[in-house]
Amino acid sequence: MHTDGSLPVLTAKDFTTDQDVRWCPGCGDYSILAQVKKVLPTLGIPREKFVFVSGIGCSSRFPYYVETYGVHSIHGRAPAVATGIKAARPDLSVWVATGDGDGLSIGGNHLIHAIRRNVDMKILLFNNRIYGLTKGQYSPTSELGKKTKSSPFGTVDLPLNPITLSIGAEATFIARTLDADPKHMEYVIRRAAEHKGAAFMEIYQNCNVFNDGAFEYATVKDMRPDTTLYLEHGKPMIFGKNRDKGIRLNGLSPEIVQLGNGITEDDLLFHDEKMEEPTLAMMLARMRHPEFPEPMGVFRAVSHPTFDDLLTKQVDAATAKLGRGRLADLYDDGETWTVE
Amino acid sequence: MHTDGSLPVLTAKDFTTDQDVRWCPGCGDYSILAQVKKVLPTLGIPREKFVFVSGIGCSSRFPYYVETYGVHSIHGRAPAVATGIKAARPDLSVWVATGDGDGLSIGGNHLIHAIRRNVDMKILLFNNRIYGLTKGQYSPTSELGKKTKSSPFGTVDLPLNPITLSIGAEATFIARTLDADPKHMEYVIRRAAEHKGAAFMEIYQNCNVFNDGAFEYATVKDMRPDTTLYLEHGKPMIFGKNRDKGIRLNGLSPEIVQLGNGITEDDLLFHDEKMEEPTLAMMLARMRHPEFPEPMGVFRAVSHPTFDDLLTKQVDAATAKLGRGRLADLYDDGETWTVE
Amino acid sequence: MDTVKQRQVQNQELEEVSVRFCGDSGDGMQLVGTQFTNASAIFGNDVSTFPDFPAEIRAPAGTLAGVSGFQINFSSHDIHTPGDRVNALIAMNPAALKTNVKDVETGGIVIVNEDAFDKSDLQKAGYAVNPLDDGSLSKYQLYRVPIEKLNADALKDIAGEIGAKSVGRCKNFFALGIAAWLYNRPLQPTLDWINGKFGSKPTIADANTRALKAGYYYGETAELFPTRYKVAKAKLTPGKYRKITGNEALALGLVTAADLAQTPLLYASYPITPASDILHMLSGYKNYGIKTFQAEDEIAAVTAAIGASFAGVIGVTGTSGPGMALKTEALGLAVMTELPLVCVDVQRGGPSTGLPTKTEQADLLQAVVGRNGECPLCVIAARSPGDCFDMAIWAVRIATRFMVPVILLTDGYIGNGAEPWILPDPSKFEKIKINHPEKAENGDFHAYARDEFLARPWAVPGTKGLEHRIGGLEKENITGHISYDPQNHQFMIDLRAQKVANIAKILPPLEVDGPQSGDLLVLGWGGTYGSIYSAAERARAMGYNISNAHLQFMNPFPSNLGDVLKKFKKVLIPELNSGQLRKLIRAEFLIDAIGFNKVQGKPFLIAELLEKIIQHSEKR
Amino acid sequence: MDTVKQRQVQNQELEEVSVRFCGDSGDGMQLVGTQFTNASAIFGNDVSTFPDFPAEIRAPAGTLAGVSGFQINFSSHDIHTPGDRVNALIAMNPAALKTNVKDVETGGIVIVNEDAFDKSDLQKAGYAVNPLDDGSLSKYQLYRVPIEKLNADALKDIAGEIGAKSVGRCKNFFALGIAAWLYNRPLQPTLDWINGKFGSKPTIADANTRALKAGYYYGETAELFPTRYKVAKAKLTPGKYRKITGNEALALGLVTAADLAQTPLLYASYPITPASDILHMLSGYKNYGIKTFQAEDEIAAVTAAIGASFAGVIGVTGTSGPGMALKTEALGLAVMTELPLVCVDVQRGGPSTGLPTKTEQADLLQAVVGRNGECPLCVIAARSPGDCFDMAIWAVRIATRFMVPVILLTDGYIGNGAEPWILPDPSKFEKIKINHPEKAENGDFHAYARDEFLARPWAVPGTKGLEHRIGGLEKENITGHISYDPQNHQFMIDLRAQKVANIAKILPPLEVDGPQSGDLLVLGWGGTYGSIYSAAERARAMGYNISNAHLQFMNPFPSNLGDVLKKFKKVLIPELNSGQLRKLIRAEFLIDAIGFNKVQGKPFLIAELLEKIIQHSEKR
Ligand SMILES: Cc1ncc(C[n+]2csc(CCOP(=O)(O)OP(=O)(O)O)c2C)c(N)n1
Ligand SMILES: Cc1ncc(C[n+]2csc(CCOP(=O)(O)OP(=O)(O)O)c2C)c(N)n1
Ligand code: SF4
Ligand code: SF4
Ligand SMILES: [Mg+2]
Ligand SMILES: [Mg+2]
Repeated sequence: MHTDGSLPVLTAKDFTTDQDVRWCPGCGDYSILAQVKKVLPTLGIPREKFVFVSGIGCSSRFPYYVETYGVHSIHGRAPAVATGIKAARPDLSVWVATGDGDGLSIGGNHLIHAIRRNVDMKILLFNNRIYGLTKGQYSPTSELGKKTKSSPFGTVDLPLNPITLSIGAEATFIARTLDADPKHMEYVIRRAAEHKGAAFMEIYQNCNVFNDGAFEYATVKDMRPDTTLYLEHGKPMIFGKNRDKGIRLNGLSPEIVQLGNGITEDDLLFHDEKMEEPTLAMMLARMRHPEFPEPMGVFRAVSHPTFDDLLTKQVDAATAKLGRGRLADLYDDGETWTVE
Repeated sequence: MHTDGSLPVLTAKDFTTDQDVRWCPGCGDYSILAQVKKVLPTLGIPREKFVFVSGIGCSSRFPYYVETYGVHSIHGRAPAVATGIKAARPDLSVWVATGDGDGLSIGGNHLIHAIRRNVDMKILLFNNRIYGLTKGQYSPTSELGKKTKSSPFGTVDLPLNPITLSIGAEATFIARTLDADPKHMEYVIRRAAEHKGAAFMEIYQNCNVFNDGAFEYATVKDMRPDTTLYLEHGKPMIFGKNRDKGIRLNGLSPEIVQLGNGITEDDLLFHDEKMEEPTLAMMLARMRHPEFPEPMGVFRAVSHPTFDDLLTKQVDAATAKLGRGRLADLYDDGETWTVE
Repeated sequence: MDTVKQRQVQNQELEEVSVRFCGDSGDGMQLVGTQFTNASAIFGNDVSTFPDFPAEIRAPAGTLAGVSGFQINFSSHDIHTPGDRVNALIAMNPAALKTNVKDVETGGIVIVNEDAFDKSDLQKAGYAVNPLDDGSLSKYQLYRVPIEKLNADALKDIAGEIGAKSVGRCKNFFALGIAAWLYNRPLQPTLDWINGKFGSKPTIADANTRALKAGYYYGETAELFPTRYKVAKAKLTPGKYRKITGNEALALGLVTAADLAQTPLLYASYPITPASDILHMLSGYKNYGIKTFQAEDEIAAVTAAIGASFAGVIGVTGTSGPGMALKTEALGLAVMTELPLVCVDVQRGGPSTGLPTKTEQADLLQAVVGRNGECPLCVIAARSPGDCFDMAIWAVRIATRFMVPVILLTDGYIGNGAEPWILPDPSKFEKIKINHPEKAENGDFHAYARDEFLARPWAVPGTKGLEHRIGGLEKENITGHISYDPQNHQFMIDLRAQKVANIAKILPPLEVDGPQSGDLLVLGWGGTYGSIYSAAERARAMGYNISNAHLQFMNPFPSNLGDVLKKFKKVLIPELNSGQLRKLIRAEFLIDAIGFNKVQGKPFLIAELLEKIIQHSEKR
Repeated sequence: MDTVKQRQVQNQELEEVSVRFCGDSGDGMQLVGTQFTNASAIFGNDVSTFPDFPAEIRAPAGTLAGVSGFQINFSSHDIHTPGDRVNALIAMNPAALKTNVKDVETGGIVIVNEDAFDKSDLQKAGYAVNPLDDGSLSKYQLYRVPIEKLNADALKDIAGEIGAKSVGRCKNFFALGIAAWLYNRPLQPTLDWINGKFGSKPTIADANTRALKAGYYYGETAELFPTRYKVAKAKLTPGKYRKITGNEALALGLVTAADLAQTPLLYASYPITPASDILHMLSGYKNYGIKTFQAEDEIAAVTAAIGASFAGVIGVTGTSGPGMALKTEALGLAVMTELPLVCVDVQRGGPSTGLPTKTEQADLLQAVVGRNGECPLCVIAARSPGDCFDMAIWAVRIATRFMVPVILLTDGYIGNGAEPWILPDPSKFEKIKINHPEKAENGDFHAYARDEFLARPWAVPGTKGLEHRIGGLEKENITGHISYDPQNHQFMIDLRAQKVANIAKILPPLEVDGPQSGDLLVLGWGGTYGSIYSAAERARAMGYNISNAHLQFMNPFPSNLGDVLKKFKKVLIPELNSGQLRKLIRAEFLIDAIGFNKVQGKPFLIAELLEKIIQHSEKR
């Protein structure tokens, strides 16, 4: 701290480690790293209070590249490690970096449990729809029929949708962004950082070696306005290069409408990330390319008690009520007798 | 088979094993067993073609009591064992019996993966909101703040909702029923049996020893009409002792309305289990006691390709295209050379 | 009690008695067993107990699978086991009789609840004819007591008020009353308990009190028993005592260790028999700086504990066999990251789900070598219920001093079994010194720097300037950076092994009971201590010049183990497995150790050990 | 090729040559290494190869972490390893030079791509000065070749068409051309490969062809090399050959086993280095009755395989270290349910995530004893790439014959390493007899009935009248019902152990190379066979009267192992771990076996083994 009590002003450089970054040239992971390093110094949290936790995968090398505390744990277990850290030390800002394999395949259970408990952690799910580190097998987000090293005839596994899954686990914060739009990613990461509770972010990430162009439709600048829908709280859902298309509710389903010809913005769905019911979020999550533009931004941001807060409160309440325990009392519990 | 080629007519008794049923007297599990044994003989499937798979828990003792093939596997892994069985032998009718701990805690990941792959199996999730076999710890479905053996000060874990979770995993068949309503349970089990794909059933089950009355609101006959909502495809959502209350859509949220005074059945939500979008199912899943009546019945029943079918087709297609493989060709692959 | 007129019965003094209550799981046998134990302990006997649950929650009433038992051994001298043979059995139904009577000594007392021997009950127990009538129990002193009827009679005044069901539920207290009379146990502790427990339901308290006293008076007045027994107070170390099970002691030990270390503790666990009670207990100690986390599975539990350790809190996880298997991979992470982690394994019958409620010692090799790669860690084992307290403190002490995971092995037998425990004086304990560095020496912080024992620094998040990253990939020594260098790998493999070996430097030497050298050493480990010690003592009392020693530190072994072994011609290793310590001893010391192995889900009997010892000894 | 004019260079005949190509991961070293190998094999040499990948997918270009290498040993006689020392190194950049040059023999050839030695590349590799200029390479024959420039020149005609990037990509073929010239390798196999591979992109095919030939001509015309080398054809068993890696052989072995058993096979796996290739291969064999299931994790993989086995299909799962750890609990289920299951472990450097792309033999004890409870199963280990084929068949044969899980251990070294493999004649294999009972003998089906080897019947769903239920709780013998009976538990513990012991009855005896008795036996297991065998042969050739034997069956051991060991005064056990087989041998046979242990993520060098052998032998 400075002598005036204020925090020192940090920059992205303060979060750069002395380790060589070992991702393939052109990998989308670089962009994510850059945006995280841009956001961290602005949060008013001392650098040593961050902890980054990951599992195993290309994405899970993340902690090595952020100059703060980090655990590169084992495959799939990052949310559980992070839960332990947060339960032990609620004062820390805990971040999880994981992949579509690490977080949704082997680690799917820890992910949904951290989410449903609303443990205050920020989860960056790097979705490249492939296993990068192990050189190109399909992942739970790979498209049905995809041909990969382990599916030469195409997969027979229907994919998981990370956003619907997190809604199913009743996540309090859900967002999606993409490596190709750094500004938006920065915004989303900041929003997640500011959220109290489990903040789940799906990040479309290009693996240019094993699954190049998986999100081409959304990343090519020219196509993006027509293939994505940028969500803004309280705003109508408009998209398209000329911002002339919108999403309207038809019964309980979304439909694309052309603005004009009597259809105005007021006819459109207005985004409401604070809606307690996740119905809208669910509807948005199911909007998939090419039928629909894919929503980007904050699907849902509601406020629920967090696991760590409740735990702290319980400890405090017990201590207030029972007093700080003394060992002698601990032993002298229940029936005792004395031998002279 | 009979000499006329028809299947022998089986009865529930044919599915009764010589094992003593070892659940506590009064346990809700008995009712589930009875209904399953009632449905099985009516499905036109030879008895020896069924396989029941379970994990560990009171509920997971189920296979011992059904006279067919069964695996009482290890804690949480039943859906994975069942996937292996179905992948190996698509001709078998595969059933999973699991509990809220077995299926949603340790086994949550296998459950969602079996569901998202749409492996053709029938999943009976006995939800008693407690760990029965290990004598009374809270489970992932226990209410926040619940006091149990492992939470003397009340839990700090927000619960999982099995139905929203299965929606998140994009299940093709989702239903809920309860031990106290055998007729309805029979109906739901039959519907699940007839579904092609992963059929997920949440069954409210009373553990009268460690969590007695967890679903009292729904099981006490008198209260049930007001606390539950029996779903019927294509029918308006009406409930109440006098069938005078209904569910109406208000924006994207459900609301309870009193019929009469200008509000007619036509104003109500009509149930549509075949809707491809799970929006309605999601809305129903989130309706919880005491704010709402809790829906019972089939939330969702849509048709997607199954993992096992796709796998079989792939094998058939490969064999049709490449011919049944011969070992000699297998070895003689790639570059070879001959030493004289 | 003092109102009871003393009838003229023979009063016989005994040194040691073993009583077993058994009945259906719903019959409240664990409860009356506990009450009988408390009364005996408070009276001043030494006691040792073992409850025996059915694996099923509640198997159908009256079936063999549903039988629940509770055995108490109480004596006027030091005892270490619940007793080999039962001197008096109280059986509440035919199934209980059938499964338990074979453990009663010839000529022993068998008290049965005659009312439960109707046709259907006999059938459920698989009796073709009534064993009370067919002479099959002739080698015992059989007492047929219509307990249900007598109990109902005693409570008939209040039956209207509390209902027949509640009346029936009191029959266990009636049985307890009989036993209390027979063995001259004081009723007061139980009466106090009843009042405490049912304070808010005075009629229920009244009912149980009546049943208890009625049973007691029945013993007095029914003239059924020719003899009444007394067991004098034991000469125990003076002090304040309580009864403690291994699981309780372990929980108290962990709380104590956290206090001694002035460091909070997180216990992350997933329920599993027979380890769940540790979680139950610790979850009530929120005001002692203890947090508990009931994880979604064992892998989440151990990795959360690892996370807690990284965060500077003592991370502890606990489980039993199948859960231990699931933690295998994560234990490797703890070894590689060199974090202090304690992992408790309350062993149960295996393999696989096995015999969940039965005891066994068959996880030793898994604990010592059962991980991928060369993955050494510390393994220690408690030898008695009370010892779980001490070993829990040892576990935390070693883990934090050496920055190493420690597996603490106990088992279902000592975890659920109870013995009297003298309340320790917390101020007498040696503190556990924790050193979280606060800044880097000369500017550069090295996460894998080494102290004299090869421990690395435990730097914790929140400390400015010590930011660092660790993980499961091979580490460069000192810097802690990832390293794929072949020489460094060899170096680290050897270093991790040496660090674990170094632990021996702070361990107490193995002590030998009996002659310090000679023909036969009986070497045990873990929960078999009570039986082996008792058998060895008896053998010596019988004139056999044999010795015994008991290992609590399994990896590394105490440094004098090799020397101790060399001093004996033969080494006999009794284990409740197929010979796991024996394998380790043979591999390490190349001695032809003899195994005595029993894998029946049950502890050793003193008698069978004694027989084996005699078989391998010469009388002097 | 035939158009090349022969220049007058010295032509030297060699017996055995080891060449290593190395460069950045993006430089295509694995590809040219493979091409060089194929050409050598097709020419008629015996070959052995080992690829060495970086752990990172693509570390930053030019860094040490990004170096990828491929070593080929080819010879005119039998060889079993890729060679200790490199005779010729082709290094495409400074980082590759730095990490590899230390393996080159003194006086060996070092060919460098001079164009890559600019300042920034040198810096990335951590060279302060250019090693090509500072004399540090003076003990080698250094050849500086401007490969990039020469390659670009050779392709300039088509550079406009294919672009500079594609031109640059061909430089590996230029390097291959040089090596081919130097060692008189035929170009035709590579030209054929290029045409096959790039058939649809003729300009790319053309570019690679030009680069290859240009490199070859460069060797011919540049007058750089004073000597050209020849390695005569080896005298190999006649037959049709292919090159095979251990992972390929294992996959083919499984397909073969399924065919021999006339039973489908399901391979359930979760990707992990270095085992993933088995999944990749098998997923392409759908038309051979092989199904594959890429599970959500290793636990799902093994339990799905168990499900498949229950359903009557051969259930196989495969993984490496950390994944193996995760399967621990489920292997116990397979033991208890007595189902045939094969679990492949391609061992890699540990502990924990360890060194994912490096080799090690440190999972042996985990495989043999690393489970909760007494949990015996069969463990076997392949000794060479080709042997993976045979051992895969053994695994299925044992699993189905004994109804027991079999762990098949291989390692990264033999899994990725390749050797020539003679195409076997499938009709010569002994069939695998599968017996799915179709009805109950005398009415009552008993799921845990026993045959002469103690195997239980493999009754499968769909069979009328054989409905039964199995699981992880202790089973009653014969009936298979749940049993908590103490005696039954002991009986079943012993039975399961005996059943595994019975496997020895069908195993071939351990064979000893060299004298059948004497002073020193070198005992190895698994993937170290090639090095140990070669070292032992050399020692014998040098007049040391030593013997060697190699275990493929680790649990149970071959029945004659004890007898073999007794015939030698000393037993030396070299292992790529800290002494795991040694521990088992010492425990079982109480002999003071000497360990030679290396845990560096690398195979043994023949030379270091030879040195150790000599150290422990007396010359005769
Ligand atoms: C227990 C275990 N199983 C398998 C692996 C191998 N493995 C490492 S990363 C990975 C998947 C990586 O995919 P993803 O999480 O999508 O990360 P990406 O590399 O694509 O960023 C796998 C299967 C492992 N390290 N540990
Ligand atoms: C690996 C493992 N961990 C823990 C256990 C202990 N265990 C058995 S059943 C169970 C939970 C049972 O709860 P649930 O699935 O809800 O079934 P119920 O008994 O309530 O029907 C637990 C924790 C075990 N058998 N195996
Ligand atoms: S393999 Fe793919 S995800 Fe991994 S670093 Fe390379 S480009 Fe990125
Ligand atoms: S403990 Fe509960 S769930 Fe288990 S059998 Fe008894 S009543 Fe049923
Ligand atoms: Mg990925
Ligand atoms: Mg439950």
